[in-house]
Parts: sequence; C-alpha cells; structure tokens
Amino acid sequence: METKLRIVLPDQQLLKLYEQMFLAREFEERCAEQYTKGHITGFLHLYSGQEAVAVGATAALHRDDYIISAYREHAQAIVRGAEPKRVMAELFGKATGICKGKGGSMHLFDPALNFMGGYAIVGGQFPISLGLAFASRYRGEDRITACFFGDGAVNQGTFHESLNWARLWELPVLFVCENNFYGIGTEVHRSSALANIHKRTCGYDIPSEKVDGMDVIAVYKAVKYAAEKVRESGLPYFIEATTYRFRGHSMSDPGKYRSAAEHELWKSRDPLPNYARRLTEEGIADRKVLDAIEARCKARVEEAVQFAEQSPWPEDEQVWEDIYV
Amino acid sequence: METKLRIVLPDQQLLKLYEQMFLAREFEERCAEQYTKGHITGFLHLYSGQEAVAVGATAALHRDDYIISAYREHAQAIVRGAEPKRVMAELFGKATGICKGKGGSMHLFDPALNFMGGYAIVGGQFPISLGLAFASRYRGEDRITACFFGDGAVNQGTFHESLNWARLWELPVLFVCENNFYGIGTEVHRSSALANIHKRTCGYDIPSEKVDGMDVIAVYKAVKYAAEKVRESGLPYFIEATTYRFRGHSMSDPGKYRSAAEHELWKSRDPLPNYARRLTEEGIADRKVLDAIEARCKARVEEAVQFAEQSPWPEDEQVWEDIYV
Amino acid sequence: MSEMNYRDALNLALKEEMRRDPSVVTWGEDVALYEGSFKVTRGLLAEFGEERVKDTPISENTIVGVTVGAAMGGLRPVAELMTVNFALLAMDQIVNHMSKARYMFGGQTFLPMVIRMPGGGGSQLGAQHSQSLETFFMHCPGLRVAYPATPADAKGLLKSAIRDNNPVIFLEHELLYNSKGEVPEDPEFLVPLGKADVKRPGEQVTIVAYARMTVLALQAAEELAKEGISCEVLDLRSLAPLDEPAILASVGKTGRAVVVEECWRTCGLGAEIATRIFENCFDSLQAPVRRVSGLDVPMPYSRKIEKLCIPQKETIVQAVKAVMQGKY
Amino acid sequence: MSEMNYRDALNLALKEEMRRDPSVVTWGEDVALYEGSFKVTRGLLAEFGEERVKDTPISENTIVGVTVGAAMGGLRPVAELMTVNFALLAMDQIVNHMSKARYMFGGQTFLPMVIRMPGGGGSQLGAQHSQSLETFFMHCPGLRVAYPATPADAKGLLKSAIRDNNPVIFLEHELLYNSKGEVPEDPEFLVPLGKADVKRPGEQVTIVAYARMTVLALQAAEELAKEGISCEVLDLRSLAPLDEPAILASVGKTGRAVVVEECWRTCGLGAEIATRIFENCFDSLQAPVRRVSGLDVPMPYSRKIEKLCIPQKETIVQAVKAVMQGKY
Ligand SMILES: Cc1ncc(C[n+]2csc(CCOP(=O)(O)OP(=O)(O)O)c2C)c(N)n1
Ligand SMILES: Cc1ncc(C[n+]2csc(CCOP(=O)(O)OP(=O)(O)O)c2C)c(N)n1
Ligand SMILES: [Mg+2]
Ligand SMILES: [Mg+2]
Repeated sequence: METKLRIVLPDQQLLKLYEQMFLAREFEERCAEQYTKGHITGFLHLYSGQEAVAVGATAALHRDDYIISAYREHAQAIVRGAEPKRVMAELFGKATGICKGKGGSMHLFDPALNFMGGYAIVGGQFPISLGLAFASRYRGEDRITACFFGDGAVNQGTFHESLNWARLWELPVLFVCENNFYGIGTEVHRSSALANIHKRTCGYDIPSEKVDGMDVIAVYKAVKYAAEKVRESGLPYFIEATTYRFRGHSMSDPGKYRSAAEHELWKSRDPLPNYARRLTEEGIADRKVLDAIEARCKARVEEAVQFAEQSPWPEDEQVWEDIYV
Repeated sequence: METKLRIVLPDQQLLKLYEQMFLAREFEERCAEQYTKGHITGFLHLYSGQEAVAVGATAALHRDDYIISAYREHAQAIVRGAEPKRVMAELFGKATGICKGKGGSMHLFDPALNFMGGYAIVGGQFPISLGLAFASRYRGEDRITACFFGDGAVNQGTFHESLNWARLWELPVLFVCENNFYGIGTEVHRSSALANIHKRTCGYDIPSEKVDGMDVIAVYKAVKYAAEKVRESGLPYFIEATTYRFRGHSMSDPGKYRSAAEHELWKSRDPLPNYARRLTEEGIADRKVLDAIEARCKARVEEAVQFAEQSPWPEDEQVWEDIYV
Repeated sequence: MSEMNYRDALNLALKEEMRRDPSVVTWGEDVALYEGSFKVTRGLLAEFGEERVKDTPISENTIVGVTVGAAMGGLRPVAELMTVNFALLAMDQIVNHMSKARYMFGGQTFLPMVIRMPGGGGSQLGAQHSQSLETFFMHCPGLRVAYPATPADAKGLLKSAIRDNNPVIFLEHELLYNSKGEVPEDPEFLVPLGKADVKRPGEQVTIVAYARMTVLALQAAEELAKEGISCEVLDLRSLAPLDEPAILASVGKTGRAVVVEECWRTCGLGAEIATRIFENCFDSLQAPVRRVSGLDVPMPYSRKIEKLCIPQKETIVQAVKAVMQGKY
Repeated sequence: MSEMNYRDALNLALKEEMRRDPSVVTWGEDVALYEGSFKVTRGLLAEFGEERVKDTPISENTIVGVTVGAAMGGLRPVAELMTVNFALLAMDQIVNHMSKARYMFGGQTFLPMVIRMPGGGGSQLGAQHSQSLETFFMHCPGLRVAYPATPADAKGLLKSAIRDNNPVIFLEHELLYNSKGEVPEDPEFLVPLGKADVKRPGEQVTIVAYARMTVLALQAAEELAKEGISCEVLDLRSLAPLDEPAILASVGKTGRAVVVEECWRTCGLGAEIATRIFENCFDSLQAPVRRVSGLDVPMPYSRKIEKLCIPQKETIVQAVKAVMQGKY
C-alpha cells in the first residue's frame, strides 16, 4: 500500500512537485529541439525520465542547503529556482545566461540559490562538496550539502577518497547517486564489481539506502529522512535513487545499447503520468488543474526560448574577464 | 593452541624462514648505520619489525608469482632472492646496484626474480599490479600477482579503482596490506573511517581476512591459503597483516608520535626472538644452529657493505641511458 | 591508396596491428560494446573478442596504470582515455610511472604501450572539456608524443606507436575525425615517430604547426600564396622527440617563422620551438619568430567568444604578414 | 628584522595570518599532530586547535578539491601537499577545477585558497620524488604561482597568497628550508604577487632565476664579479603572473640574458622567458639568450649523476661566460 499523498504533503506542495517535474521535462524536450535547430551546440545531456529525483530531493532540502551536481543538471538548477530563461540563454551561449554564456550546459551555477555548480569531470564534485560542507560546519551554519552524481561516477578515485574523508571529518554531506544504470553506453554491472551501489558505503561506515527514483514521493520521503539525519548527526548519508534516462547519454548518442523492451519497461514507469494519475485518483487535482499547470510550464519554456534567441552574444572583451578577481 | 611448526613445514624450510628474517633485520640495521655515516643518502624507510610479513608471504608464493611493493621494500626484494650486495650497492648509488644506482632505496626491481618494483608514490603500485595480473592471465600463465602496500595507501583513489577493477575483470591479484598502524605520523584511525582495514573490501565483493603480521607462520599459512584461492578462482583476495615498524617512518623521523608503552608492547612481539624461541622449544634448532645462521647473515651483510663501498660510481654518460629503448 | 577519414584510418591501424600481433590489446571507457565515444574502436570487439577489447570503469589513473603493468608484463596494450581532459586524472600514472619506470629501474624493463586520447577545443564544450594539453606531455622526459594532422599520418603514426617499445602518448584531434584524405593500403605503411613533414614547400616563411593547426596553416598558406607570400608548412606530427633538424632546416632556408599552437600560450610548446629557432638561427633570422597560440584563458562555452581563443586561419595569415614586415 | 630560516618564515606567515583572520584554516597529510613532513606547520595545532589545523588521509586529489569547496564556501583554506610530486595526483582538481571555477561560472565565485607544496630535487630521492613541476602550473591560466628564494620573500609572499582572492600554487624549495636570512617583523609586511626582485644589480648580463636557482645565480654572480663580469640577478619570485616588465627592463639594460630553471628544459618555463625576451628585445640583444636547465631525464638516484641533472653554480658561470662571448 502506498502512503496517501495528503499524509505526506499539503495539496499546494503536491501540485508544485508535479509542476516542477513537468517544467523540467518541457525544458529538456525544448532543448532537444533547439539543439536540432543548431541553436544549442556542444554536449547536451538531458534529464528526461529522472525528474522525480531532482524534484523530490530538492523539495526535501532546505533552501539554505547546498546542491552540487554533474553535467546533467539543467533540471536540478531550475527546480532549485533558476529562471528557465537564464538557463536557456546559457545553453544558447548568450550574455544573459546564468553564467554569462561562459559555462554552458554542463556548468550551471547560482550562488544566490546555493546551487554550487554543475561539473563536467565525472567525480569532480565529490571533494568540492566536502569543502562546502566543511565551510558550513566551520561557520556553525545549519546547512547540509547534497551532492548528486551518477552510477558511473562511483568508480572514480574521488568517490572513495571523499566518502572516507566525509565520515572521518564528520561532514554533513548527503550523497545522492542517480543510478540510471548506464554511464554512457556501459551498463552498471560492466563497470562496478558490486552493482548494488548503495552497498558500497559499507567500507566507510556510512548508512545508505535505495529508493525508487521514478516515484517523486518516495524520493521526497527518503531525502527528507536522510537530510534530517545528516543535519542532526552532522554525519554523511548515502541515497541511491534508481532511475532511467529516456534519451541517449547526450544528444549525439542514439542509445542503441539499450533494448526496446528495457526502454518500454522504464517508460511505463515515467514519473510524470504516474504521479499525475495519483494526483487525480486521490482527488488532489483534476485534469483541468493539471492542464493549467502544464500550459503554464509550456509558456514559461517558450518564453525562455524566445528570451535566449533575442539575447545578445557576449562581447569579445569578456573573454578576458572573470579569470582573476 | 598454536599449530606445531613441523606440521606446517619441514625443518629446513622452517630454518630458512628464520634466516630470511634475520638477514632482513641485519640488512636494515646496517643500512641505518651506513646512513648515519653518510654512505646512504635520500629517504631510507626501514622494515625492522615487519619481517614476518615479507618472509611468511614470500615463502607461500610460487617463484613465478609477481611481487610488487612500495618504498619500504629492501627486505621484500632480498627475501625474494635479490643479492644483498646488489641492493646495498643500489642504496650507495653505485653502478653495481640492482638498478645501476638509478633507482635507490625506493625503486628496487629485478625482473629475473619477478620482483616488479618498489614505487614511491603511495598507491602507485595498485593499478600496475592489475596490469601484470592481466598480462599473466592473457598468456595463460599459472601466475598470480602479490601487491604489497601500507595502511596509509588504502585511502588513495587508486586503491578503490583497483579493487573494483580487479574484481570486475576477475584478475588473480593478492592484495597484502601491511598495517603497521601508521602512515608517517598519522595513526590509522585518524586517516581511515573504517580502521579495520580488511573490512573495506566489502564494497567490491572481495574476500578478506586479517592475520597477525608478527607471526611468520601465521602469515605463511594465511598467504598460502589465499594464494591458492586466487590461483584456483582467478579472483582477487585481500589480506591485512597487522604489524609494527620498530623505527621511525624513515631515518629522518624520530617517531615521537608513538608512546613508549606502545613501542614496548610491540617490541615484546618482535617476530625474530619469538620465532627463535618456538624453533628451540619445538626442538627444531638449538642456540648453536641459530648462532650459525645469524653469523652467516651478518657475514653476508658485511660483505654487502664492503661490496657497496668498493663499487664504482655510475659514469656520467649513464645519465642519458635507459630513458628510451 | 584509398580515401578515408581520420577516424577510420585510426580504426584501421588498430585492426591491422591487432591482427598482426596477438599481444596487442585495447581498453578504455566505452571502447568495447559502445565502440568508443568517438567510434575509433568500431568493430574491434566483434573481431577480437572480450579478452582483447575491454571496457573499463571510469577510473582514468587506473586505466593508465593497468596499461603500464600490462606492458611491463609483456603485452602491447593500447588504452584510450575518452579525452585528453581526463588525462589530468591520470597524470600520476603518466608522469610518475609510465615515463619513469624504465629509467628508475635501471633499464631492466620497457613499456611498449600507447595511450590514445582525443584532444583540442572548438566544439563548445566549455572549460573542462576543451583543453589542449600537449605541452604537459612534451615537457615530461620518457614519453613519446604524436599528434597527427592527416588520415595517412594518423594511420602510419599509430601503427608505429603500437610497434614502438617506448611509452607513447597518442593525441587525436576531435575536430579532425571526419576529415578525409588518401591513405596507403599497405599494412606495412608506417610513419616514423619523431619525423616532421613538409606539408607544403615554400620559400619566404616557415609555418610550424601540428594536428588541426597544420590544417589551418595550409589554408592560410593557400590564401597567402594568392597575395604572393610563399609559406612552407612544416607539420611536426610528433611532438616528442621534436624534429629539431627539420625545423632548423626549414627556417634556415626561409629566415622567418610562425609557430602555431592550439595550447595556452604561456609556457606552451610554441615557446620551446621559438626558443630553439632563436638559439640556433639567431644570426640568420630576418624577423622575430611569432607565435600564434590559444589564449591564456579557460575555454569559454559560447561559440561567439570561444573562437577567439583558438588560432584561426585569419590569425595565422595576420601573423605571417607581420613577420614578413619584420614587425612584432 | 630578525634572522630566521625559510621554514620558520613560512611558519610565521601561517601563524600571523591565522591569528589575523579566523577564516584561514589549514590541512594536509601529517600537518597537524606530526607538524608537517618538513615541519612548516610546527605549533599550529597547539595554537589553533583541531578544527583549524587538520590532518587528512593520503588522498591528494581530494585534498585540493576540499580546498576548492571550502574556498567556494567562504573560507580561506591553505592546504599542503606533502611534495609537488604528489600534485600529479591532484592535477584534475588543480587544472580542471581550481583554475577554472571562477571563469566557467561566469565570475560568480572566487577561490581565496592556497596550495602549498615543497618542490625541487637534489636530495637523492629518485625519479618520483625529485621533480620540478612549476611549468605545469605556469602553463595553466587561472592560477597564481609563487616560488620564493629567501626567507623574507617566503614570508611576504605566503602572506600575500593567503590574502589574495585568487587560487595560488605556492611552491617551497626543499633545499631552502634551512637557509637563513633577515625577515621583517612587521605583521603587515607583504611581498606582492607578480613582482620580480632585483636581488643583485649589475650591468652586463641579466640572470633570470627563481627559488633555489636564485641562490645559485647569486653565487655565480659573486664569482663572475671577481672575473670582472657584472651580472644582474633577477629573482622572479612569482611565476604567474610573470613580471615581464621587470625582465624586459633588466635585459633592455644589459643586452644579454641567461635564464636558469630547475625544471626539465624542453617546454620548461625558461623557453617562455627566453621567447619573451627574443620577441621584445630582438634588435637590442647582443647574444642569444641562454638557458641553464634541468636535464631532460627522469632524476637518477645516485648523487654522482644526480647533480649533473640540476643546474649548479658552475654551469651558470659557464653559461654567462658563453653569453658574454656572444657564443651559443
Ligand atoms: C573524468 C571523466 N571521465 C570520463 C568522462 C566522460 N563521460 C562523461 S559522462 C560519462 C558517464 C557518466 O555516467 P554516470 O555517472 O552514470 O552519469 P549519467 O551520465 O548516467 O548521468 C563519461 C564516462 C568525463 N566527463 N569525466
Ligand atoms: C601520493 C603520495 N602521497 C604522499 C606521499 C608521502 N608519504 C610517503 S610514505 C607515506 C605514508 C604511507 O603510509 P603507509 O601506506 O601506511 O606505509 P608505511 O610507510 O607505513 O609502510 C606518505 C604520506 C607519497 N610518497 N606519495
Ligand atoms: Mg548513469
Ligand atoms: Mg603504515
């Protein structure tokens, strides 16, 4: 028996979760379109399919908590509060982008939102998350750091170094592994001796658990519990959220290494329609309400595309700015 | 109840273990003396106290098996069969050294002995040991690779990357951690979240066990069992041998971070006198036999020192040799 | 001869060498089942099987270290790092181990290994994915470094690298994978490591370049020829050993030089080449050597400003003209 | 002024800055309880406690990454890598993260952090422990790099580095820790980053050097003075930014230059400095700039041959004489 939604959160917030997931999906799908049109170039890693993780987790964190992630982070930034238009402008390489067009898809950052960056080096964010957590603790802030990463990242040396270190220094870090079962074209059991990723924390005395990353409420509850654990104990905690990306690794990957059957199975677990069904079944929203939400999201993303298109390019001189203080 | 020695090995071999431990100790103590005299310079990390590990393990391995280690490896090389005089000459920086004076204390190497090197970068030998093991398996050789390292090395990223990889590729590697409880001046519980090092393999599905590294017979038996496991299964195995270095980290370290009481406790567990006592108690040797062994070792090391002293320096041109084939 | 692209030329080199010598094996992230991030290893798993063509975890330092060990153990491994940017995670194994093992062990071992890696910028991949790190490898003794500009050189150099008994860093330019050219079919066609190649003979100024910079230099030379300036384009092909005799011979003839480097200018390889020219041709040089370099900035993402950071045909043309006027 | 050695000057700089600013924290392998492998952090744990002075596991890439994160989070962390050789394990965090975070995030963050590391060779530590990797850091935009030669500069530069809002690689020479000199007591005594210093004025030839090479250059100049050759010794102190104006001013005056670098010659920083001199003083130079460099070999252990690989007073003297004769 699933918990009734209303026991978990009030209606407004339950609807907000849907809105955020829809916004994220819409954003990513429009990115794909803009990439095809040549407006977005470079690597473009889309989040479609994984929305329940970012949305559920972010809702469970405090606004002050740090979030840090990898290169598949558009949705995470937007759900945290980044304006879709500034993110889209960034992907277009425009001066109005969230990083002035200097970062691009893989390097979104907004200190005002405590969104501490997307990083393109697999595993690069682990040690940085520890430093952020140390700084918070040092200053006596009631802040934890949530560090997002993929299943492929757990074989990087920094994963090990950082898990050991986080426990040793007793740092308030919540590790969130988004296990979508593939690192590019390599399935997790072809890269990890222990494919059951959350079990890998046994060597560091860090508690861990697995959660269904296609269920936004399950993610919300797990992260809520874990974040409070981290906050109270000051110690790290580890969550593995199993999920799936509906697209290839990046726009240039046709994703042929995954079978149609596997794809279909996961498609049937799409977090959006499934959550929408629960919302209506439990009488929290009817189709009209959802339609309105969806229309609002579509309009926001359309506005973002227009904004990005119409925004100016960076000036040539900007090449030399922002290297040193 | 300890196993009776004669159940484990024939007398000759039991005596050989003593001879090797004594030779190793004598060698190291004379190195210390030569360092004080200025004949040996650079870093000098001595093995005194840890002899039971190298001697017990090497005796349990096949002559064809690869051994690879770190920078505290004089004894390991000598026990494997390296001539003390060529090792001493290496430490003196002489052309007759085992690496022509180019490697020094931290880089002993002898392919004829399948002694695949001492490495001075903590953790550097892990991936190399995997490559050696892969090459053996690829050629269908009945050879395993024994990789020695310290308790400090287990927090290096390569430890994690290599353990995962060794299990994933099913490589015949025997990992031997010499836990002497300190990495330079840092005690193991100040560097490892899980101080019980052999438990850290849980994240890689690699079996592991702990053995008393002050007891040459215990080490021999554990490594014998483990090496056969590796040979039969083709899979990695992990041994933690708890031990102690009687000297500072290197000759320049007075070792003040360790209490006198701790030092005394471990001194009472010195593998040499304890093993000598067992040999006499079980009637395998009397004091005269041991005296003869000890005298022989002393003479060999004395000869080594003389050889090193009298050997020529490398020629200047040698600086340019051995970079490329 | 048959026309093929740089990617396929590299692929063919791998296949030919694997057919020729069973001790050649290859591994890297996504090289087997996925056939490589840039598809250079296409068809290898199918032809050579799981024991010779292997996927690895995302563990770059260990990728290189395993390759060192396998080479020490008698194989001829060819590893791929997905891009040169990730070689920064493997600098310990590259610089501390791969380049030094032979020397520090007194010549008792050798490492017949190759680490392949795509490099270069210009695809709007941002600061962490657009680096040109060739100078790092060139600075480190004990390594051979190759970086081909054409499909034929790609094939011939990779084959030589695999057969060489020294450790080789083999760079491939991401923007050249689709570039086409004639490639000899002879499976014994080899391009020697350490030999530069005059890709276009000329009289008045030498343009020293490598990899994609050679392609741009040739375009610039073509354009300059129309204005009556005759450029010799010297393609280094190998960065280590550096073919100093070829550089000095060309500059000795032309009396002027422009060095084009994609890497950062400060302490880039262009400074080394310029210095060797200055040191050796001091009296015969008719103008200061000029460097055309990548800008000393982390690479910005936006294509509008990214292109300012990488040498372009136009910047090479300008530099040549300036050198012709003896101006700095 | 009081006389103290380089080690104690660095130690004092750390103490003064930690007293001055509670956001200054420090960590590294063995820096707390053991007080540092080279004892630079002596007394810090006792004075500042476990939360400000911390031991770390042997995890170099993470040491640098934690420092990046802590700086991003508003602290002024100073990390120690036990030696520069181990920085090769941290090149990912240094080059991919520390040097680029500000730029790739569009200037929305800055990293007031310092990574200290002893470097250099000459103690018979063999190939893996004797490297001079300063050029790697100098090549990478986004970093500041300092490498002092004297106790006073050590103190003043480290204090500036800690107060600077940019990420700084702070190199210390292992063979200089015991060297003595006068050090100002004023806790506001700072040596600016990016400013070279004429350590000995002279007329006929400029010796450009840094760190221990400055010490050797001064000895060489002393000896050359006896033979009537007047050398100006310019100590770079900072390698990035490079004080090009100071270099050009000195060489503009003397017309001759010798650059002394401890690192490998090929693509070493000496090539950069020589090139800048050639580029800018082409017409006024009276002889080719000469480099005195570390040999392009992995460092051998044996002291007999190790010393051939590192510039010595004598090799500098010879180079100056050759330059005075206009010879190459
Ligand atoms: C250090 C490093 N190595 C390799 C890559 C290339 N690469 C980019 S994403 C990726 C796979 C990562 O998989 P995972 O962590 O599961 O994240 P996902 O893409 O599934 O979100 C790889 C190998 C990289 N960016 N950084
Ligand atoms: C990568 C690296 N980091 C730091 C060092 C400096 N260092 C040399 S030995 C050592 C401690 C290693 O301890 P452990 O692995 O327990 O070996 P032990 O010395 O006890 O035999 C350290 C930190 C090094 N050599 N390599
Ligand atoms: Mg994944
Ligand atoms: Mg130890």
